[in-house]
This record gives sequence, C-alpha cells and structure tokens, in this order.
Amino acid sequence: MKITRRDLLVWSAGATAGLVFTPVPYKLLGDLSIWTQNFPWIPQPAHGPVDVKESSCTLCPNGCGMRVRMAAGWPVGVAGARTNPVSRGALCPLGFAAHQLNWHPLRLRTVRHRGQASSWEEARTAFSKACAEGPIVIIDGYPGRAASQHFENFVQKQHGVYRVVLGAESRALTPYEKWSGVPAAALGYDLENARTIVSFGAPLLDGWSTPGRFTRLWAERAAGMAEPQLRLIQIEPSLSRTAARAWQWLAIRSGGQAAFAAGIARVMLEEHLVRASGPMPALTLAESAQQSGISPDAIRDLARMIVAQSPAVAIADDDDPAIAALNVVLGAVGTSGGIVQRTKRAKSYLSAEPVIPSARAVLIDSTVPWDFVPQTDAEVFRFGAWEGGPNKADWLLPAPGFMEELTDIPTAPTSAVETYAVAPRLVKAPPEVQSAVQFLGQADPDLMPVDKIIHTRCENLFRARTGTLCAQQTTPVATIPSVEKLEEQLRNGAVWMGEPQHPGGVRCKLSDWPQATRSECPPCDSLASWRAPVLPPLASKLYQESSLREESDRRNA
Amino acid sequence: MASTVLTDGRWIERGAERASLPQFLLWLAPWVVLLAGGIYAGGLCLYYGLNQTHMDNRFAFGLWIFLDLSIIALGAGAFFTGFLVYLLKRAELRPILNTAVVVGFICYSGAVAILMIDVGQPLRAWFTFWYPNTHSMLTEITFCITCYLLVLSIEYVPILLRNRQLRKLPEFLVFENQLHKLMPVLAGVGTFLSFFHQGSLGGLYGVLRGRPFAFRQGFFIWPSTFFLFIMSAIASGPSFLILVTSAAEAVTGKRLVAREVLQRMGLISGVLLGLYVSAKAIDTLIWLNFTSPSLGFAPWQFYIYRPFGTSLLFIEIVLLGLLPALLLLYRGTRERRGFLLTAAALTCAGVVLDRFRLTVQTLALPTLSFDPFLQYTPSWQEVLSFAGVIAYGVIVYSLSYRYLPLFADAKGDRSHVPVD
Amino acid sequence: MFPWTDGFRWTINHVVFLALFFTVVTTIVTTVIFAARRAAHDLQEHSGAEICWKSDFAELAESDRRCRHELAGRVISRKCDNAFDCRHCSQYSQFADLPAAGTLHELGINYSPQRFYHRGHTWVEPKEDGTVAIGLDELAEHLVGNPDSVAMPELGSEIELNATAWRMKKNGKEIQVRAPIEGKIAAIGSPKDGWYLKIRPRLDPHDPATLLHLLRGPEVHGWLSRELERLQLQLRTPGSAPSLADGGVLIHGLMDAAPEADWDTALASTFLEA
Amino acid sequence: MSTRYGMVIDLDRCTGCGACMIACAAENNVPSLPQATARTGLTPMLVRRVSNGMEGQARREVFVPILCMHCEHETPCVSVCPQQAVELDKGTGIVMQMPQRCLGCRYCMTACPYHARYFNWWDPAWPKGMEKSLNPGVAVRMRGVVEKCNLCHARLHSAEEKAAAAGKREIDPADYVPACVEACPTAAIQFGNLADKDDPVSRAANSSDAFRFLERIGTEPKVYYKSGETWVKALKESVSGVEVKRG
Repeated sequence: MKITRRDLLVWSAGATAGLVFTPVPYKLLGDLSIWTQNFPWIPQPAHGPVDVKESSCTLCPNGCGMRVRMAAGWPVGVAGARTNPVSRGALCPLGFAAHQLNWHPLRLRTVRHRGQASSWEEARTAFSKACAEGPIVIIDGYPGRAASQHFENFVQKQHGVYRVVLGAESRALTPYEKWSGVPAAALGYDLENARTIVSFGAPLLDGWSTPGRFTRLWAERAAGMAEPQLRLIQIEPSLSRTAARAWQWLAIRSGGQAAFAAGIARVMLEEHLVRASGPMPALTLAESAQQSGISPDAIRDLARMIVAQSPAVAIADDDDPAIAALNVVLGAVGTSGGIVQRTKRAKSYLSAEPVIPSARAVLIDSTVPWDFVPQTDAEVFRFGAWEGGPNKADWLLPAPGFMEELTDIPTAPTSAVETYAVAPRLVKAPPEVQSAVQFLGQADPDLMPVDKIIHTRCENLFRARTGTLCAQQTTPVATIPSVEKLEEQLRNGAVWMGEPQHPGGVRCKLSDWPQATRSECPPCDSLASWRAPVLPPLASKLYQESSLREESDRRNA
Repeated sequence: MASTVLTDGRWIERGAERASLPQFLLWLAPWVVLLAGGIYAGGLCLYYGLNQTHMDNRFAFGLWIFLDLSIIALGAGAFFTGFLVYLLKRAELRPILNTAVVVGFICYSGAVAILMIDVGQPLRAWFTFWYPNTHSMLTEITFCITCYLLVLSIEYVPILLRNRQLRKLPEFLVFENQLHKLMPVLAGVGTFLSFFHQGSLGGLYGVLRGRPFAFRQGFFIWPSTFFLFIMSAIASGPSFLILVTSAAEAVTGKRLVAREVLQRMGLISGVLLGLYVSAKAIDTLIWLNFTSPSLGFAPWQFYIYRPFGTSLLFIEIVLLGLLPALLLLYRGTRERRGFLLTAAALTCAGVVLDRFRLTVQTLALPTLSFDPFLQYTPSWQEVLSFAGVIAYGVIVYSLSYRYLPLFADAKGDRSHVPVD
Repeated sequence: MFPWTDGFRWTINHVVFLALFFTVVTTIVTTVIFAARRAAHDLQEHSGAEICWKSDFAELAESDRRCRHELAGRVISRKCDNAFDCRHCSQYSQFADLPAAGTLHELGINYSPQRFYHRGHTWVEPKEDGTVAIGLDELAEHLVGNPDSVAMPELGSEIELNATAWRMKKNGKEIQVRAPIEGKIAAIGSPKDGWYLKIRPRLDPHDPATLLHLLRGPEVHGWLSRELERLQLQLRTPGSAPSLADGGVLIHGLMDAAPEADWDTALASTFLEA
Repeated sequence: MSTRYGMVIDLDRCTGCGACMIACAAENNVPSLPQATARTGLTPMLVRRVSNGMEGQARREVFVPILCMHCEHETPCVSVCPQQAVELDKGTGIVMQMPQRCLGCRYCMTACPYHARYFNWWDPAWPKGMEKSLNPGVAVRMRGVVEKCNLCHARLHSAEEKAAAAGKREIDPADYVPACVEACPTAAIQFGNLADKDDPVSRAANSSDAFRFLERIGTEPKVYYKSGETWVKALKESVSGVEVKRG
C-alpha cells in the first residue's frame, strides 16, 4: 500500500501521544530543571587532585601550625595542625580564611614611587644610589628568621643598621631585659605551670601571642569550672571578650593599671606575703585605690588571693614597668609558672631609636605592621603584600603574599620553650612581586640566600642533637640519621622543639619601684600590637555580619 | 462629540452612557503611568534579585505576602457570589455577579503576579507541581490558586465575549452561550478550590510551631486559622464588592446596582462577620491561655513591643469586627448608604489588619530570648511594584466597565417602558 | 507529581492530594471542551445569522417581544418565545383564526395592506417575476428621512432572514437593517426608488407559508402604534417635549428634527439591534 | 537505631573568637559580599554575643554559636517546604537543605524559630581570582535560594567514600568532623552521635548543665548547649537575655 501524508500525520500524532506515557518527557523536564541552574555567571570551584600540606602560619610572628588543603595546586582550606607543640592545633580566626588573602582587592601588584606607577629597576637604582650615599636602615617586624639574618648580613656589609619593630607581647618583656640583662627575645611565660594569671588588659583569650597555647590551656584548666586549676583575673576598663570569660573581671579605671599593680605590690610587701624584699611602691594603698578605681579591700583581697594561688604571674598588654615590677615583687621572674628564660642564645633588640638620623635609605620589610611609620627624612622603601591604608613611604614595593615564599619560623615571642619550623612556599607568587630578601639579593649577589641560611640552621640543630622533632610522631633529634632528613621533615611541616629550660637564670636587680609608666612610643611611633594589614575577606564579612567585633576592629570590611 | 477620529462608540454597549474616549483615556493615564512604574520596579527585582527589597533573613516575608493575603481574602467575593447565585440559586444577586468575577480575576491574577516576583527563582515555580510536598500549606495554596485563577479566567471569558463587537461573531456567541450554561460547574469547582486555598492561607501561619505568635491548634491537619481565614474571607468578600461597586458608582456618577442588592450583600457580610468575630475571639482566648503557654511563651510577651500592643486586639475584634457586624445586621443602619459603606470599609480593614498581624507581627516578634524586636520598612521597589498591581486592577476594571456589560445599566431605559 | 517523577510518595495524603488535584483539572478542562464541542455543534446546526438573531432576540425587552396575535388584539397578552419566526411556531394556528380587535384609531402614519411587515421595520412586497421587493416601512422612513449613505450587499449574494440586509449612515449613526426574508439579491434599488432590494426568496414566494412570519393588516396597526408609543418615550428629551406627531402628521426626517435625542437607543430598538 | 548526629556546645568554653564562623564560611564557599549586612549576610554558623543585661561589674557576657539545630521532631522547615527541598535524613538525622531544588519562597525561614536559615540575596561573587580558593567539595549556591548548615555534608560524603573504598560499612568518626568543630580552639563544640549512649556527646547532652533553646516548642533540636551559669541556662526560655549590639 502507499503511505499518504495523512497516514504520516496520524502516525506522528499517535507517536507524540504515546510519548507522554513514557518516562522520556519527565526525565527531560528533570534535566531541564538541573540545567536551569547552571547560570554562567556563577563561579564554579576548580576541581583537581586534593592533598594536604603541613606548614606554619606566617601572618604574625607566632607561627601557629596549620594544615593547608590544596586542590588543583591552589589552597582551598586551612585548619590547625595538632602536631605543633605550641599552638596545639588551634588557629586564630583570621587563619581559617588566610588562603584567600592573596586575592584580596587591596593586594599590592605594582611598584609605586610616591603614588606614581614605577618599576623594580627604578626602585633598585634608587636604592643602590641611596646605599652609595650613606648608611641604610633595615626594619624587620619578625626577627629571628633566616630573612632577618639575611638583612643583618646585608647591613653589616653596608655599614647600615638593623632594627626591629616588636609586637606588644614581646615589648611586655622588655623591662625584664633592662633589669636582668637577659634579652627579652629569650624570655617567655611559663603559663603551663601557673595557677593564677593576672592579666592587665592583655587579650589572653582573644588572639594573644600564640592563640592556641593559652586558649587550650584555659579550656582544659579553667573554662566552666567552679574551682579552676588556673585562675584568670582580667584587669581591664571594659568588658572585653577575655574579661567576659575570665574567672574574675575587675573593671579598672582606664590608665589606672600601674597604680593598681603598685597597690597589689604594696599589700604583698606590707603584709609580708612574699619572700622577696622588692622595692616598695611610692603610692599609698589609698592612692592606688583612688587612681585605679578599685577599693583598697578589693586590692588587698586580690593580693592575698594571688599569693595563696601561686605560682602566679602578671601579664601586661605592653611594656608597662609597674606590672613588670609587680612580677619581680611577686617573685614570678625566673621561677616556674612565671617568666622564664627559654634559651641561652638570643639577640637583644632593644635600641635607643629605630632610625639613625644620618640614614639615607630605610627599607621596611613586609612583616612590619603597616601602621608603623618611621620618623625620618631618608628615602623609605616599604615592602608589603597588601595596601594597609595611607603610608608615608616613598617606594611601595609589592611583596609575596601568604604562603608565597619560603621562610622559617623562629620561636614564638612568649613561648616557654624554643621552637623552630619552616614554612615552605606552597603557592606560586605572581611574577610582579619580590620579597625584600630577593630585592637585597639582587643589590648584593654574594649574600647567602635564605634557603642556604635555613640549611645551615638545620645543620646547627642537627649538630646540637638536642630537642625533638614534632610531626605525626615525635622523634628526638639525636635519632635522626642525617641533616637532610631533618631539613626535609622540617620543610614538610615538622616542628623542632628544644629542651625545656630549668627556671632560674634570669635575675632582676630592681632597687626602687619604677617611676616611668609605659613608654609612650614603643620603640617608636604609634603601634599598639601586631595587626594584619588587611583581614581575609571572609573575616571582614563575618565581623560585619555578627556582633563579635566592635567597629574599630572591622577594618577593610 | 462624535469626533470620527477618536471614537470607540461601536465597541460600547448600545444605550450604555459612557464617558467620551478622551475623558476615559485621561482617567486611565495616571493609572497606566503607575502600572509602568510597577512593571519597572518588578523588573528590577527580577533582574537584580530580591536585594532590591528591604526584606532580610529575619523578615523573610514582607509587604508583598501581607498584601497578597489581603487581596486574596478580598477577592473571595468572586467565588462566594458565584456560590450563592449558581449553587444556592440566589438569583437576586445576579446583577453583581459579573463585577464579582472581574474583581476576583483582578485580585488573583495580581496576587500571582506579585508572588512570581516574590520568589527567589521564578524559573523554578513549576518545581512545586513537580515535587509537591503535600504536608505544606504552601503547596496546597499554589495548586489551588493556579487552578482557581484558571477557573476565574474561564468565567471571565463569557463576559468578555458579550462585548458588542465580539458578540457579532456567531462562533464566540455560541461558545459564550454554552459556557454560560456550564457556569454552575465552574462555580462549584471555584468554591471547592477557594475553600481550600483561603483556608490554607490561614494554615500557612497557623502551622508555624516555631512561631508561637502564629501557631494555633486545630483539628485533623488544619489549625484554627484555616477556618478563621475562610470565614473572614467570605465575610469581607461581599463587603469589598459593595465598596468596589460604590466606588464605580461614585466615579461614573450613575446608579449601577439596585440598592436592595448591595444591602443584601451587606446582610450576608454582616452575618458571616458576626460569626467570624465570635469564632476569632474564642480562638484568641484559647491561644493566649493554652496554646502559646504550652510552647513556653507567656501571652504578655506578644504585646510588650510597640506598636503591637493589646490595643490592636481590641481594634481588630471590636472596632473592625463587632461594630461593622452590628451595623450590617441592623436593618436601620444597613439601609443607610453611609452606614453600609462605612461598615463594609471597616469589615475589609479588619480582615486586612488580621492578615497584617499574622504576617508582619509574627516575624517582628523575637523567638530566642536574646532576639531583638525587628523593624522593617519596605523599599520603594516593593511599594511601587504593588502599586502597579493596584493600577492594573483599576485599568482592567475600567476597561471591563466601559466595554463589557458588567451591569444591566445598558438598555436599562428600554426595560422601563411601561406596558399599557 | 506522577509515580515516576522524583519526590513522589505512595502516602495517603500524597495520593489523595494529587487525586483531588487531577480531578479538579480534568473537570475544568472537560467543561471547556464540552462547551466548545457543543458550540461547534450549534454552528453546524444553525446558520450564524440565526444564532446571532436568536441571541439578540433574547436580549430584547419584554415590551418588544409581543406576539403578533396580541398586537392584532386576538389575545390580551402573549410574549413571543420563538424569535418572531411564526413559520416554526407550534401555537401560531391556535390563535390565527380568532377575530382581530375591531376599530383602529388613526395613527398619523399609513401602511399598505398589500405589504408584509418585518419587526425590523422593513416591508416585503411580492412581484410577478417571483422576486420580492424590500423597503423601509413608513415609520423608519420618517425617522431616517434621507440617509447620508447606504451600503448595499452584492448583487446575487445570499442573505439570511434577520441577518443585516443593508447598512445606512445618518448623522454619524450607523443603522443596520435586518432582512425580512432569506434569498438571493436579485436587484438593488435606492431610497429614491421607494424600494431598496429585490430578493429572489429561497422558498416559493406565492406559497403563503413563505411569508407567514411577517406581520399583516391589523397586526401591523397594533405593532406600529406601540412602536410610536415607544419612540415617544425614548425621544422625550429632558426640557423640551417635542411629540413625534405634528398636527397628526409624523415629521419626515425626525433624526434631523430632533438631533439631540438619544438616537442610539431609539435606533437600536427600532431596528432590533442588540 | 540509626545515627543521630548532634552537637553539644559548651558556652563556658566559648571565647567568641569566631573561628567557627570563618572556618564554616570558608568550607562552604560562602561569598564575602561587601554589600551584605548583619541581616542579609550568609552565616550558617553565627556566634551571637549575649549579655545578662546588667551594667558595670555585674555585667556578664556569653557567646552563643547559633547554627541549624537539626530538629528531630516536626522539623518546622521540612514540613513547610512546598517542594521537598528540605528533608530530614533518616539515616543520619541531618536536616538536609537542597539549594538546587529550592524555589526561594523563604517559607522555611519564617518557620525556623532559631533564624538559622539564610537567603542568597545576591549573586555569589568573589574578588578577581579568589574563586581558585573555593572548596571543590561544595557547590556554590545561586542567588535566590535558601541555605543553611548541612553539618558539612560534603565531609560526611568523602568520609563515606573513604570507608567504601576501604570496604567498610561504618565511617571512621575521625574522618567526619564539621569545619566549626575542627576550628574551635577551645574544643567548646563537641560533635558526635546522640543515638549512641556511650558517645561522649550523648553523655554530655544528658548532663544536668545541658539544655536546648526553646525546648518547649517541642521540635527536639539535636544541637545542645551547656553552661554552669544559671543566667546562661535561663537563656533557653523565650525571655531574658539581651544581644550585645556592636559598638
């Protein structure tokens, strides 16, 4: 028979009708629903081989151990590394989003000279010209690194000066150096053995020094316990996060810290609560009560309680000599649970003034907090990975960002034990950036490069044969076969920990109670404590969307 | 007057007096502008997303949901009149039936339009039909409203085909006739659907166990608000029709519907309102004394935040409930036009206030002990897009009034010729 | 939504819910289809013109639907429910033989006993050649006077009973004149000729049944008198009260005489337009 | 009895550092949009700062991490979702939000008494290049859909894959730890199986100091809180306590 058009039409109509009773159209609709969701403008994560790298955080001089999840060669997640003996798996909030910092909108990407776009060549010629004319100053915000060594080597050859800008935690230890001669960089708090900690506004639970060290300690020995093994007493005008969680909070009148410390010391000495016959403060109890806004009785009770609950130590939020003196009176210096010397080999960073007047050029490393502004008319070369706001530098030089360069991690400022770690380069730095080390290296090629320095440091550790290497399992250095093995392990995130030092060693000679209060500009211009130049965008976001941080903390939101 | 250029005389019912075309266009102009504005604002919300509104994570529902609930309640006159005329055979209400249908159509289509902007992903609106969660009141609402809008459109068709020119085409004519014969079926379906979605709109909040201010017990799967919403809707629907027709009469300056019809609507409204208010009063007492305490919420908590004081309760139940009910029930006041309109207005206001409290106050009140009491003011996009819907309503109604036999006012004079 | 789509649950409420939904949808859809089918059916059964006329007839006011027998005075009052189509009226014969009312008062308008009148104010006059002449009746003539324009159908085209035979324009008002009988246009006249159209009827013009639906003799008298009354009332304009009759004689070209009156309504009811 | 994942959050240990919030946001590819505010931002985990309303020395403050409570009974959001975009996972007790099926009607947000659900008010966007740092395990949500804490379901998924690869039926609990739990420096957030009586979490949940917010609503949340302080315990009721407004 012959198929007419009509037959075809009928047939196709029937087929269409039949189709409705098959799963086909419904499957299609389902797929359509999925398809309607792939809008081209929605970014999709890059997929690729995932692996985890152990390293240390380099955002601040405390070098918390961190684990970085890498996918397709990019960091996609950060977590704390439990293997680090000091931070013990904890990170500060910023750390958890730090892997996004390198794409921060404020990332520096071009050399800038007095606001104008410039080039590395020009910067280099300007720098060598300045070097030729006279001495130069290199300012470091994170002393003790291989890079710091590199800087010192450079200035030695150039007859320049190497200066360090210390964070608040480190500065709080400088008075003891003045009185004992032991470098502050060698001192630390033996928190693990303390039973009472009197914090004069130090943000102990809010990112103080190595965050994990104290917060974990506090969580284990104090948090939520009616009779804590560790009493945290917060002396602070306002109810900070630390004050809110402290065992006791004393709402002191602001600026009354020194007076309050004096009051405590006076009570201790008058009532012979302490053996040490330390210097008697000039202030009477009444005066200190009046200046601190805390009643004499409260001061007296606290003094007695502290002694009863010793070992105790007072922690200042900056280099306040009165509080240091209180520790001396309390006998907390050089004793277990107090301020201890963790190492014999450490440099002193105390210096009259950070910048010598005759300097022709000042080179500021990217580790120096952004709000540090040197008082000088020399030409300032400022390295930085992120633009942290207005800055008087003549040259802005884009430095490698987070995880973009190899560096080593010396002991954290307040640690009671000596540690050493290495943070490998996990992310390729963009071509347009250079670290201060690379910059100087080009100015003077015969300087020992950083990885060599790190290698020699490893050799020293290996030769000393002391301490242990903390990785998945801890191994005494003595049992490690070769220096290469040691270095390899360090480069894979292992942390070297020195032998715990016996207390003692540090003795403070303090004849009379210090008159001076905290130094106004320690050791120079306005600088409260270490601060990230910029916050990871996620941190900014969450501080903006939660009631956690006050406006002042919410920078670059 | 009969300017040959600007004349639409041949589209207007023979004998129906209508304003001249220029006048009519003049009247439409502002509404058209408003509608355009609404479309623009709605477009912004669709293009840039709901960040154009002032809603937020806590105030996830805002002006739109509140007004949707309100106009859907007021639109209930459509199904209810249909129900009375076709199923209960109350022929005396026929004169207002066409208006009822048009008003209903406007309310529902407007509400649906706004809902389409209100959801974050309109492209996926069909998911609700595809993966329905039958526990959700919203599913019920979506299904019912969609179907009912379809019904309303079909009910609107005959009125449309009665247009003087369209009527000339025999195809339309017969279709209209046949459809008209089947209206009772549609009225039945419409009643069924309306009953459920009006109720579900109440259930929408009544089931929110997490929001003790809105949560109500009920029976079977339906919280008490389910039934309260039905009652309030059918109580306010007729009142709204009274207002609309009276407004039309005011604008056109003509008597469009016999007084008796409006008064009859008023009476119906009054009876239902009376029932509703008493039911609501009882429900409120049960809720305050048993339901919310059992969830750990003391009644006074709901009323400590201004402006949501207990005064609202009084206003809603007495001033906007009992009072209009009495005004409508008492013949003396009902037959006075002034009172009738006031009562109708109060009735509608009462229902709108009820919807407002349920939607807005529920979200404003804290649940966690450390929650703040929230404020929310709609953005201009929200306001304008809804104003657009109102403009759309006015325009559709005006066009229908002008070109369709909404009322029997056309050829009216002919029927009044005395037979010798 | 369907058992084979993701998210379907064989639970009571899911099944019940969807069952109800599908029932509703089916009901709505079938209703519409049903209406459409019946409409289609109607269209096959009856001509479009007939349908339109039927619906227009339904729209007519009671007073305009008087049975011819009432008009003739054979019965007191009877409403037509057959669209004025006596040819298919079962009860026509019951009253046809009753005596008409006697004396007829003067109308002030004359009509011819030879002509058959349609309610749309046209007359039909059979001719020897088997065609019928069609014209506007006297009352319509008086109303319209000389139309400004006339639009005639094409020669040889078929027209249906009650369909629009021709259109006229007067003072910007359009007038559609209904055909009093069905057939083929045989000749086209003009107002001057006294007739407008000649039609060759579809049925045998000499068979009385063909013209049965048209008014004759006393019926015409009764009908016209009522039509005049109606006009009186409709054209009564507020203020002035011009009577149609001027000294017993109807003014010719009333539309020109009283332009301000509500002609829309008047013409509509005169020419049985909806 | 199947697994019932739950948490006990020790409010006495929470220092309000916010690490959990940031770790959560990073894990779940939450965009950091500058235009987002406290009321329009995406914070699946949100630490709220609550005071006892007093001033001066008598003032106390506590930090309350709020996340999806994964209600077990009459889960408000599950029952209201019109299109099954939220489901209570029978096997794990996790209340799963499926943004790819969400219509964005936000009914679930009005239903949640804990305000733990968030709407994507904006198209997700990151500073140029930053999308390279997104977590490949979690899909980016589009604008106009609701999201919330899924207890880092991606991690559970990979843990299950790992177990399957090793031919085990049960996952190793160490492999499945939500980001917030992992991040907490004071281990204030404990995570585990409430159905297992010996699990430290279920023991903590049954301790006298443990409580749940708005318990009397009766939704059986699986996130417990814990504190020794009476005024903090009192927060579980519907009144008392004041959120600290930021300065």
